[in-house]
Amino acid sequence: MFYREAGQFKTTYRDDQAVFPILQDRIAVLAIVVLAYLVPLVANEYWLQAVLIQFLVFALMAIGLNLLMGYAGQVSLGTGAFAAVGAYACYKLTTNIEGMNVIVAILLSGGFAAAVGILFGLPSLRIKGFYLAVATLAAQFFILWLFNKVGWFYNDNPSGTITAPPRDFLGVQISGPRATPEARYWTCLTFLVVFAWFAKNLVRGRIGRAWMAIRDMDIAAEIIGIRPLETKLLAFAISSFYCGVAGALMVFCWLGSAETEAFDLFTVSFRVLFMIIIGGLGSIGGSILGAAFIVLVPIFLTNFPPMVGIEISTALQKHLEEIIFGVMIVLFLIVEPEGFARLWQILREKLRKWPFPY
Amino acid sequence: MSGVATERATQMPEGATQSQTGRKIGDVIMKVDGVSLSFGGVRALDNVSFDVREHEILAIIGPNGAGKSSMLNCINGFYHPQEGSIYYKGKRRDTAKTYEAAEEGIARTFQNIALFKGMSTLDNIMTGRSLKMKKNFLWQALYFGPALKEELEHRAKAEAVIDFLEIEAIRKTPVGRLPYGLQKRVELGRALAAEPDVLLLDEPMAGMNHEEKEDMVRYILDVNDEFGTTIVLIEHDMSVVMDISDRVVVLDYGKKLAEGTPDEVKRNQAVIDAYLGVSHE
Amino acid sequence: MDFLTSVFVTPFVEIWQSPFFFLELVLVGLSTGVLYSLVALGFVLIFKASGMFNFAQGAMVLFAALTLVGLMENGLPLWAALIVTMGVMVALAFVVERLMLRHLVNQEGLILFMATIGLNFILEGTGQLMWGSDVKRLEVGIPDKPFNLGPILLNTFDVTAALIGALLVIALAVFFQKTAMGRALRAVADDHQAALSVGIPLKTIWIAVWTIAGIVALVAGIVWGAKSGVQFSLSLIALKALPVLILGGFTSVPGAIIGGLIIGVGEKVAEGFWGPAFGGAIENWFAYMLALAFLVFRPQGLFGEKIIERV
Amino acid sequence: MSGDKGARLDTFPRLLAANARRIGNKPASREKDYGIWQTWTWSQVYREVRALACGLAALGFRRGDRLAIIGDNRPHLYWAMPAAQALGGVPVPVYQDSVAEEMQFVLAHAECRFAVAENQEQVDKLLEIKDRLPALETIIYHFPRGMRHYNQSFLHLYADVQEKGRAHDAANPGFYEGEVDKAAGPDLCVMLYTSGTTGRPKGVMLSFDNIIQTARNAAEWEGLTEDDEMLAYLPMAWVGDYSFSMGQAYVTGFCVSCPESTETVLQDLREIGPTYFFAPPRIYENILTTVMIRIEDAARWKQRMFHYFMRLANRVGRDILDGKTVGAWDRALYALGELLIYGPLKNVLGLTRMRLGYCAGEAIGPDIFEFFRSLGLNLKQFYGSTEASVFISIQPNGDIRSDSVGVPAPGVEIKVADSGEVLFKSPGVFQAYYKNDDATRETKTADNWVHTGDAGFLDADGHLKIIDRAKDVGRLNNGTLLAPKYLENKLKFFPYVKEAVAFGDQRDYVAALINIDLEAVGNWAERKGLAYTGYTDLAGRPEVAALVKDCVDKANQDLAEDPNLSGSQIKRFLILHKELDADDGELTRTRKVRRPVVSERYADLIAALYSDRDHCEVQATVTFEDGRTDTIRADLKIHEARRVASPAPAQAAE
Repeated sequence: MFYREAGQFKTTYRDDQAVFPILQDRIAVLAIVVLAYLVPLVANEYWLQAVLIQFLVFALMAIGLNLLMGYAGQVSLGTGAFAAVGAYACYKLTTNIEGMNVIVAILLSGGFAAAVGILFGLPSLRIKGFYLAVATLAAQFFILWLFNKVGWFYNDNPSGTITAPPRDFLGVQISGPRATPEARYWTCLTFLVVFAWFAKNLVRGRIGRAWMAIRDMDIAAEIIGIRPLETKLLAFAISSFYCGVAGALMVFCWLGSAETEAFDLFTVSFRVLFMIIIGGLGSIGGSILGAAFIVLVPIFLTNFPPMVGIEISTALQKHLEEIIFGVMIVLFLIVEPEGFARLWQILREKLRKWPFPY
Repeated sequence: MSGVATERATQMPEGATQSQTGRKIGDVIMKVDGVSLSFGGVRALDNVSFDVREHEILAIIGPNGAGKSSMLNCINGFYHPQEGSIYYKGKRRDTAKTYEAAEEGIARTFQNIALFKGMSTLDNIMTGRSLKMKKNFLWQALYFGPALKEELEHRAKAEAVIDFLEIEAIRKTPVGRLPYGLQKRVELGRALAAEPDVLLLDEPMAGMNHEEKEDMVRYILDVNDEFGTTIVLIEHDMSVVMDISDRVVVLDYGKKLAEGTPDEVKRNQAVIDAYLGVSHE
Repeated sequence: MDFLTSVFVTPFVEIWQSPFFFLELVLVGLSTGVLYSLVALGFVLIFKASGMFNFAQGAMVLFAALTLVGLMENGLPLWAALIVTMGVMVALAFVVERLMLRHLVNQEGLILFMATIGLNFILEGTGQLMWGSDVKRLEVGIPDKPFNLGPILLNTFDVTAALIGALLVIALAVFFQKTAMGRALRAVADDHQAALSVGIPLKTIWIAVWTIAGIVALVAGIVWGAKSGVQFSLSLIALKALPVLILGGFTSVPGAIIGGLIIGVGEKVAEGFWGPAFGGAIENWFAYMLALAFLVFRPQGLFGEKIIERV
Repeated sequence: MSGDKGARLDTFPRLLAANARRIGNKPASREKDYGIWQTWTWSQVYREVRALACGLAALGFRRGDRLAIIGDNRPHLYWAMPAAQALGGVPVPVYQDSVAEEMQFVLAHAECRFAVAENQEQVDKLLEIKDRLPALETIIYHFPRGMRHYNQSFLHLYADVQEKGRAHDAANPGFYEGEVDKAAGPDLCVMLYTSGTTGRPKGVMLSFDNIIQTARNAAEWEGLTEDDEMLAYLPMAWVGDYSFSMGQAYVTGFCVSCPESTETVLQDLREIGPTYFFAPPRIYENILTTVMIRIEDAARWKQRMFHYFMRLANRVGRDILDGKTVGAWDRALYALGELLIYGPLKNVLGLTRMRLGYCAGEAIGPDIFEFFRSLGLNLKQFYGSTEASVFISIQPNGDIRSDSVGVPAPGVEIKVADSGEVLFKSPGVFQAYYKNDDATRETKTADNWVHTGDAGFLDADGHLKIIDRAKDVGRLNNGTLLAPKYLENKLKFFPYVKEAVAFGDQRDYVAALINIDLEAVGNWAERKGLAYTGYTDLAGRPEVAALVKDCVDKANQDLAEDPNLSGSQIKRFLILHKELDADDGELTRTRKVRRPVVSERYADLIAALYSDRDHCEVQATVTFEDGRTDTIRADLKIHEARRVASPAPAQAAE
């Protein structure tokens, strides 16, 4: 309905392959980003701290996992572990190296995560599907155990937790107890925007195509000359990098301090998995929508009953939450296995064809 | 205009005979020598030998289960024969890795379509060019500078293929939604995108209606003609085989039954016997 | 250096020095292994019949155990509670088929897998919602007293558990070999189309396997529950069963059993002799590392047969 | 083009050079190829044309040579025209769909020495007839696909020719400019062969002045600028395309885009979204039908919304477009409609940016015409001919009358002969028919008045109405002018009337045979709950008769308002018992009525119409699809239409 595509013709391949070839889409996306940056002007501390930052962190993780699973078709349940690697690496870097710029530290820790990702991606050459999924579980358990056991990782502090030291970037404190929620929010948002854009570029280029080729028909891909090992490992590396960066942000900009529990199978790996399934496999935008959904539902469930004046015990609430959550997952898988991305796609097509049905 | 055409049209070595498309047939480009392959107890290929000459169209025929596809799979290194060897451009390749075949200029299509269902026609064809694209992921992440330049250059090549196969209309349609005949064409396009020297076609016309077949034949001939691509194809439709191929190799139960020009093969008693019982599509 | 010795030398020395402790660990390992096998069986059954990686198996164990305990707490005698619980598990099978599976026909494996994770949440939630989340003792009258078999110290409980497990496994084997339904299920596992074409409705098959999986879960639940109390952590033994699957292969019943035993034994022995070197608690990843290492050399698992890919 | 007022911009090569200087970086030609709109700026086009021209010269193209151009609309083919003109040659575009024989006639008649063909298909046609074309020496083809094995020495690849040209240009500096300077306005610009519907095609010779001045007048009148975009998809051999895609494009400097292929025209239209668009009526008709069909499949509420806003548009749309006063509320609603329906609709059709839309060739149905205008699209009809370098009359902005073809185009004089035939005189008047002086003499008077062969008249405020082919126009016994076609069209514009045949020449009054539209009337009958077995049955129903009578009465109403036609109102009519059918030879294959056949086959009906009987038995033979024939009997009622007293005496106009 709002699309006016007539006259938006492409005279170069560059325009034709733009991320958003249609003017109206470009406008919309730009508007959303701008609004996102303006949010702190209206949102209160609770929302920034408990909801929005969490959402941004998970969105980044979801994009990472989606690159691996949605595009390269490699199932992974090790998201939490890779995030943990990022977090602990960042902790070590910032605490042990004097004057290490925190942003650099975060990026570097992404690098560490990538390395670990490659390591645990190696089996993917031999094994597929659920076998691989289970293999990544090994990473999940082993790494968390390691961070728990070996004191060196948390500087042997008795509490066994890692705590984000106060660090600032361009004179603004973005980590540590006294960093303002706004500052953290903007940091995370910037990371998300930039890396979402990178992801979008990757998946529409040679590498993205190679990944999808492996996903859709690995034999054909190999016969075309795509090297399976390189391609898969690259997917693991980049995916883990995203998770690592997200993990670092998780501790430095969101939680402030954390133990390995923060990264365990259910609180991270599965959650992110849900995000991309519900958001839509093989869709960057979908990852973000999925993250929003999964983050908001529990918030809603905690806040809604009181709103309508029902008081329920936290235990009861927790179980209710589990049930509703499970039900929604199943429902979603039944109704729209292709997730939000597909729904959005359908809506968009309708708008483009408006007022005609086709 | 069409980048592919101008680029390759000129390579035409001196050779004796003329191919169906009036193109000079060069010297031997691939030598299959006593290849045997077995799965468990089953002997799929039994001491098969034949040559492939540059620029020719060679057909491999035979009843179902004669080991035709296995032969192609050996040639592009998806299977590794237990005995015998395959020399390609003087280099032994039967032990090579699968993905190396493409690097050496061997492309193929598959009996039951092996397209990347989730991708558009254009992307499928672009994927066919992956080999030729080298920019690393950092540039790609920026989608800028060299990476962008590379991407656009290859898009132009891909478009040339699309134009050649006349599939402009479905450029951006996900291949999963295409009718069978078109999918086959796209798969051919994907193979062509790699600008191969040797093209292996596994039943390119299987399950096509008459005019689809005619089109496909035209494209195959055009490919051989315009780009001088050597073509090895498996096909059941005898009339087609006899029309377009320069030479024919007949397999039966993994053994080579005969080899020669279509007419020679047609007259070969062993072939006739082998085919009497067998019913053809 | 000494770390390396503590990994590659000391343990073996110790094993040599105290063979009986080693043997004891092996036996204990076997008894836990049987239980792993039980849970793994649940997975295999469903995977064979419906190509579904049922992550909820663990939750089913918890759910079954909770139900049983709950009923008994409300004064039902054991036998009655058992029957009712079985009924519940059967009902569960029907509900799952009706509300979930039937709507997910010919979805790809990943989707089904996700669905079972959803189911996992639902079961855990409902179970704890109905019977509360605090740890419960499950008293099913399995004697629990140590006794000496020669120089080896054993425990009647472990032995009984092992026996029960073994019995169930045998029962299942018989079921699969002898009964019509059993054969049907095997048929499906080998080739869906074929099985359907001989006229076994998918519905029935699914209900059947989920029922069996439910019963298996119940037994596992009873044994584990009796051993370590019924609580949320029960559902985590599902995670323990996964490496078993890798070892044994997703589709092989004997594989599940052997794999379970290997993991069980390996774990105990590793904890006993190698644990110290790593500062203990290596149980929760050792199995995975073992499986992972194993995978790289034999991707199709112990009993899975080599896959020839065709194009 | 103020900057170049000094220079004489009287030939296309000169215009091209001027544009390359003035707006060198603005797009001149586009073509959808290899997935994107390949674009050439004016300066690029200049270089391309220059290269081709020099190449032609290198191949021995001499002044006065004719260059045949054969193919779909392609920039490269368009460029061949100025290239030839630069060398003092004459381009002869040929209808690309014409078969070898037709092509042979044109090429032979024009004695083309050179030909530019689009692709293998066209080349093959040429080779097929080459030996019958002694004049034809050189063939240049654009697409190399499939041409590898054509080794004839006289075949050249377009690109190669340009290559030669660049070399030749470098070797002979100033050659090109010199050649260009030799030509002047009065020289022969192009030869366009009128598609031979009647007899042999005639080669219309047009001078640069003809084309350029006509084009410039019209362009200035319509305010076309270099920022406009146009889609060229009609045959290059058609004068309209030549004067839009060459004439106006070169004069104003706007950009001409060529579709990817004939199949993708609508898609390409949608992408380009031209600001200036021409189409014959049938295309607008098709568009409208598809719109209606597609909307039928939309959700209920959508349909309701659509129809609501369409009614609104129908009520106020045109007035808003013509800048008349409209209530604020309606304007608001219309704005809403623009957002919800009109805008998206135009977008889907690719007409969002259309500032000026032309329609010509034949009469367009008022409802169709109004539909587009009510959407806010400035669609206009014009009247023209090859002999006039197209424009004779154009509907002026803000004063559109669906039944007139507008006022004389700038620089054009129009007069109506006593015979009722329209004559015109304009800067566009053609030089002569090539090698056909008799035809020239017949058409063009000594003082440059040209016979259009159409009958019509100028109404009170100078709007030209075309009513029929002059030769079909007759007169009632009382001398009233009678234009059967005009009446028939009036009737056919009613959805319920499929065909109509009007009589009255040398009779006392006008009478008509009418075919109802089975589909439209059928639907109407169903809505009325009227059961019927088939056409014959339905046509016989009194209700239907009433329905048709309404139409006829309305038609008479309109006629009455026009003093010139009021005399020719329909007095008696009857509804035919069978549909006029091409299989029975009553219609041409293009569904035009074969008057003679009809009047002899239905002689007794016609007799009855002119008797005082009120019914008439018939039996006719019908041919079914399967070829079976059958005779049907029917008793046809003859109906009296209501005629309206005319405001003025019939002969007022003369």
